[in-house]
Amino acid sequence: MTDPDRLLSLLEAGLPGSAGRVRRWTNPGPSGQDALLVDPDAALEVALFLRDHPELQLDYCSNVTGVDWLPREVTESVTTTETVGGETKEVTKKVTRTEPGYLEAVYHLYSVALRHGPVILRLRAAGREAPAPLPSLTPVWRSAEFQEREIFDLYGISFSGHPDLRRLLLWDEFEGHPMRKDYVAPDEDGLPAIETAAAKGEANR
Amino acid sequence: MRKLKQLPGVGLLKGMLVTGRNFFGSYRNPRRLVTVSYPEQRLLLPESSRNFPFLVYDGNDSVEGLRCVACKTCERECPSGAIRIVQARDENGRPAKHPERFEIGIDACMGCQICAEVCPFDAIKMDSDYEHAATGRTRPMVHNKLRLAKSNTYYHRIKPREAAEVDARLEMERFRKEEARRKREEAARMKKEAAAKAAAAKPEAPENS
Amino acid sequence: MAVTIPSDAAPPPGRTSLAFPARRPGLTLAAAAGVLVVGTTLLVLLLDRKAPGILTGAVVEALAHPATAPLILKAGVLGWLAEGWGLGEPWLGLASISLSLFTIVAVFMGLFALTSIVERKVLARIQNRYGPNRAGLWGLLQPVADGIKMLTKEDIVPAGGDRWMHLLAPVMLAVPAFLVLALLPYGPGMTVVELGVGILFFFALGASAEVAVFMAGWSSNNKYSLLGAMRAIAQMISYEMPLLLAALAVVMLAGTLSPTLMVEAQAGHAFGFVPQWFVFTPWGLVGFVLFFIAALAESNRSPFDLPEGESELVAGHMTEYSGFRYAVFFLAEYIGLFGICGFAVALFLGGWHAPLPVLDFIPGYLWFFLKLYGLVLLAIWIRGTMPRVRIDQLLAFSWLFLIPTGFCVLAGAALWHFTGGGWLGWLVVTPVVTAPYFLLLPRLQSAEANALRTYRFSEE
Amino acid sequence: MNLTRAAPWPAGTAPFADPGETELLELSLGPQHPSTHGVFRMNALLDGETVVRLQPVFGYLHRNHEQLAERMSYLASMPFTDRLDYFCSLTNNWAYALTVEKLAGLEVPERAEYLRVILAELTRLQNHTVFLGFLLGDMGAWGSVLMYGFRQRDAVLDLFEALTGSRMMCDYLRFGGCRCDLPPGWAAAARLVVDSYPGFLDEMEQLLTENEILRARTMGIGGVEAKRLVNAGVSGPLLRAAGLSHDLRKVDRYGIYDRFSFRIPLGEKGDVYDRLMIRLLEMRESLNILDSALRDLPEGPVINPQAKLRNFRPPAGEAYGRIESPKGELGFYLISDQSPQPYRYRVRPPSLINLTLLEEMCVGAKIADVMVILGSIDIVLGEVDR
Amino acid sequence: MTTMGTTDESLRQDLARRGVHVTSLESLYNWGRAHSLWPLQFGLACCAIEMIAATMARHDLARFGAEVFRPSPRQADLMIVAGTVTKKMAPMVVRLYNQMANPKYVIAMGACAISGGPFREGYNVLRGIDRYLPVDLYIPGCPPRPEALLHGVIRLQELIRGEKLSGPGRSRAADPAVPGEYPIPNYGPAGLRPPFNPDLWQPPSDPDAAPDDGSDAVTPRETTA
Repeated sequence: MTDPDRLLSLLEAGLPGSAGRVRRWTNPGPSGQDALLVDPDAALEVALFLRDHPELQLDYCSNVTGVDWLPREVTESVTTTETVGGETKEVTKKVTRTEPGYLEAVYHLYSVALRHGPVILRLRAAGREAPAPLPSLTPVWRSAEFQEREIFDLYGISFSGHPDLRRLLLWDEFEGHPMRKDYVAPDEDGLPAIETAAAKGEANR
Repeated sequence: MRKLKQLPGVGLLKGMLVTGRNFFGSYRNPRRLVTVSYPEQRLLLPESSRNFPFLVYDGNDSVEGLRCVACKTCERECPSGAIRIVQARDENGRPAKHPERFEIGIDACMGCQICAEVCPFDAIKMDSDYEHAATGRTRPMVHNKLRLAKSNTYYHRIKPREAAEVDARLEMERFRKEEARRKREEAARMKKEAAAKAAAAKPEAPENS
Repeated sequence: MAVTIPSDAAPPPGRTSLAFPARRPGLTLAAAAGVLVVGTTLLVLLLDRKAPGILTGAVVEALAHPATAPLILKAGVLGWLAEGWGLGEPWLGLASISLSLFTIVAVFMGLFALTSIVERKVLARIQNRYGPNRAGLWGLLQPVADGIKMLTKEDIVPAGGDRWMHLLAPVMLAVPAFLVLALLPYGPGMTVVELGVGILFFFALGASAEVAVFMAGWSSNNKYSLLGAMRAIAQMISYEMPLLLAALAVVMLAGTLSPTLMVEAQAGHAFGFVPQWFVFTPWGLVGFVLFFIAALAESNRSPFDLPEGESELVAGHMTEYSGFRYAVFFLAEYIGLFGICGFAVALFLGGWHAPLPVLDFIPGYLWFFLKLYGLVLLAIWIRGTMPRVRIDQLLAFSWLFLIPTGFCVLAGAALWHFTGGGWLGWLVVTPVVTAPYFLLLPRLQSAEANALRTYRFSEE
Repeated sequence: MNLTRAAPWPAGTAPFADPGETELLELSLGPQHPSTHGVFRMNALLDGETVVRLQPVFGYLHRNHEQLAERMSYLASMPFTDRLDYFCSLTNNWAYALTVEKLAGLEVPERAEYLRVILAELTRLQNHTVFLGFLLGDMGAWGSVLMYGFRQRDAVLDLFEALTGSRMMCDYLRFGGCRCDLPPGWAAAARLVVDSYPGFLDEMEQLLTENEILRARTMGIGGVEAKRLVNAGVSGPLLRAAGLSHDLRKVDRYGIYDRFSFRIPLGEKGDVYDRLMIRLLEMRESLNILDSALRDLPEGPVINPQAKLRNFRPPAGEAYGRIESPKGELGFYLISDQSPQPYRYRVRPPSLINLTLLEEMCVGAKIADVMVILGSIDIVLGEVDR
Repeated sequence: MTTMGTTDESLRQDLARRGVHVTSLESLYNWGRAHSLWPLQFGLACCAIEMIAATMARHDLARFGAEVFRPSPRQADLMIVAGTVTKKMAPMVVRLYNQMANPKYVIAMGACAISGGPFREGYNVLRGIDRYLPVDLYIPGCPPRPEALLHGVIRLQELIRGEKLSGPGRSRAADPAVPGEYPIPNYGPAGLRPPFNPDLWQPPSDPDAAPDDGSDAVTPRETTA
């Protein structure tokens, strides 16, 4: 029931025009938990559809979390046709480009009524700059309330339509979003950083 | 839903019966009075009980006999970053196979025993001693090499089963090593002998050719 | 209700250190020791002035007649004062009262110390452990240690609090609690102040405790204290009614307002072994239960310890009290409990009378204290068992059940009087006094709450 | 049906204030308070003793578990999971191990699965036992039930210590199995503890279930209908007390739970009394599971020999795994980028999400009820704030 | 002064050995306080559970007269900082200490309260409560067993019984120069301001050298040969 292809066809039937706005994201790992990559504009609509569709009844939003994807260098082979000296031939070049980073909110949905799941929704914000806006799904699943506040606090995604968007764990005066991958806590007391493998990020290397 | 059959207040009386039973029971029934008067009586800790790590040494000298070879595996794996090892260097400045300093900050150690689990040399083990309260934070809370070193006899005393297993394993390894060395030497000797034989036979060779 | 308290629950950290020099406890203790030494010396000198033959005589006499020993000793001292010192009448009366008061206060302070350790030990045993046992033999010096610590601890008046009210509140609570002790009939002829309207005085003193608790809550500048104080007011007012009604029944049948006469009205044994205490009549039994429940509430004992309400109000009206004055609160609560239990003994449990004629050889005042301590132990046992009730349930319980029951007890007492007791009395009075239990109590809660619930099980 | 919440509470305003009659009192309960179960804070707006609004404030125990875990090897996070819900370290271990096993596609030997079930059910027993004590403490009972609970819990913790070496922070499960095998005599000792439990439960039931004060304090308090609970992501005993048969041991049948026959007790009203009773009944079912698990415990290895202790690098991908912890649905969400550290490490804390409806449960109740309702949700701050 | 004190002490011990017990007010006072340590009912994290376990039937902290856990700081004598002190919580902990009445004691229980423990690298974790409060006793462990807490309480009792009320080396409560309260840190944009109380704690100048605070001797090298 939670096969993404089946979901996509149901979505297309129920919400015409969603084909371009909802895509399949394939999980490379052995867990086989594929996801739906939802366009932020369509998120609320899709979420309501998933919750209320009698065949799906995804009434239980178990987990909401943010992921910070840093910009990364992607090396790929690009084949172009070039004309060198009147002769047209295909040239394959290695091109390195920087893929921009983005913030992502991931929702894990289950159905308590029909006992299936998980259906995973991924919403991608345009970039990593605050405020990275995404629509809030709290109006659909109340369980997202605290978790979206937590994402706002720790990742800096601002959820539009959230009834009470404040920092959840840290205090209001706090600056920055510490769960981002590039967050560095300022050294406050002049102590040398603790020399542990974990702090240096070189565990097991 | 059915009507409650009993009179109001009976539930309270039943509760008082339970506490009353416990009151009198604690004078007569040792299973009810579970208090262990700590400084005089102590709970017998199970063998696997762990608190902070210590270093095992064989033999009589707490420095020479340390099993630790300063491979720093535990330092890398320690989740709380409580271990600090400085490898010793010999007179030529080459790294030596023992630690110059080995410090465990018990103010940060969480006693997860991952160090003992990953140690390839059975050098670091978990102690069950828990009386470490101190008025200072620096010296008493950083256990250095001398303080960490405890004899294999001590290890046997606190964890007889585990220590015996470890000893057997180490003995087996030593035996294997010894066997391997013996075989190697045997092979070398054989080779030498063969070579000698060959050398001895060599002068004959040109004659043959 | 106008509450002008800074919005942060914890008060600002400013404080006023008071006269009691907690920061120099050594000095304080030295001064206390000095006073003690000088006082003892003076006393010895005074005793030496005349040959205390009268005193020795009194002691011998007292040993020979244990039942009236306190009276004999007191008479001895008074005689010594009159003969040896030539004290006249107004002074002699004053000395008599002071002597009694001193004895009573000393006895009850000792009882307080004992109860504080006994309570901790009994609760510990209920909870399967030893309880305090390191200070002195069996931990019996624990109250001494606690006392020393409390006395020498810093005394804090919260910034922004009402200083004088804060200082006065514990005193206001302790003084009436001690005054109640003067009314208790400890034994035949052993009431400190033989007041004709003793019961009235007792209730008047009880009512003043409310003021003290509210003073404590108000002056602390703390929201928890304030809530606790308001709870205390509501609770004490509600529970004074049933207390009064239960006592009124006894007043009616004994025909007096004096506790001593009430005890005397309960003398004798029916059939030679059933003591004629009021508790052994149907209205008396119900009245006693009523009185005891209301007494628990009046002295803020579990399950009615709402003003203190530890799980929601931190420590209620005592939240901001530290050191010595917290100890006074503690003391006042226990003395209050003793006083009210003493009245329960006097009103319903036959006061100083022995339960069986063969036990008459034990002095009456010992019986009185035995019964009193039995009730205190019962209160401790209840504390070890029961969860606390909620404020609305507490009030409903009083107004919708206890007070109607009180009226029924009153009616029952009247019927008992007219039927003259006996089997007819039992027959008539029993339904009257137990009617509220069967008719009203089940209605206190909704039908749903009274029903036993059954639970489904799912295999899936 | 409108499942979403009311408008947020504007700072400093009193929405239901009637200036002519009463003034509302804003009371901050916590972060240090005897019955907030740790450093939890609730800002309550009171009308007399009645709660008008209530806002939880989190973060006083936010110790950056997720960030630390993203800088550590997969194994090094295992002892940190012990400290999430510090009553139930073994179920936390299991949830984490289960997710990593999903992420890496690891199999678990049968004996290890049995051991996991045994330890998880023992954890459930001791958690619910302590829950009873703390709930009664919130009601103002003077510690007796808590003491009895801890007395019984100590028996279970002794088992944990004999097996794993630590009373609370067990750090016992490993990816693909368990760390070590049972010490000699453990199963017999566990059998003794299991056999002693029904007697303890009987005593607790005698002490609690018919107690009039307790019934008055808990019945009709804090009930919310099941549909709203589901929408708010509430899980575990709370959901079952509201009458919904939702137990991941039955729904997901993770581990080897499909081999045991046990029942799920269901309440009707979902109020505090139901929650208490559901936990009492769940303990009895756990005893059944333990009984058969201890009986059927097979011989064999306790860890998958393919599982690597050091330099463990799961293939790239992500996984979400969840188990039925004593508090509710405990989930872990991991993203691997083939490095030794997880790229994203997320804990789905049941304690936090079960608090979503706290305000709705509390509004209209008395201030004393708030403590009881909070107690009945059974939170642990280590898990709420992580 | 110091020598006088020690003579006094040795004389007293000598007398005590011969069966003459010299009870001074000081020792009576210290005895009373040592046997009536009421802890603040205050738990932060995992260690709090072991602290509760120490008061429960099996370990029974009450035997030492220390079971009266007071929820209000005004009535407490001992603050057991049991668990991780986060930066968000630290101001409240300091405030609670300030609200306690003198004489008061602080036990840092568990790795987190001592140094931040395994969590000390986090952005919201205070690296040890001794940055803001004077800690009398440290009990390492994660969490320390209940017996370890009992051991700590017994050690604290010993410390209290050895306290002087006057002269140099007198106890903190008796010294007017020692403040009864400490400044409460404020929330800053990334942590607390100030990050520590310089009167109480200074960053170690050389983190490599284990500083000698003379509180515990280093175990000498063991050789039995």
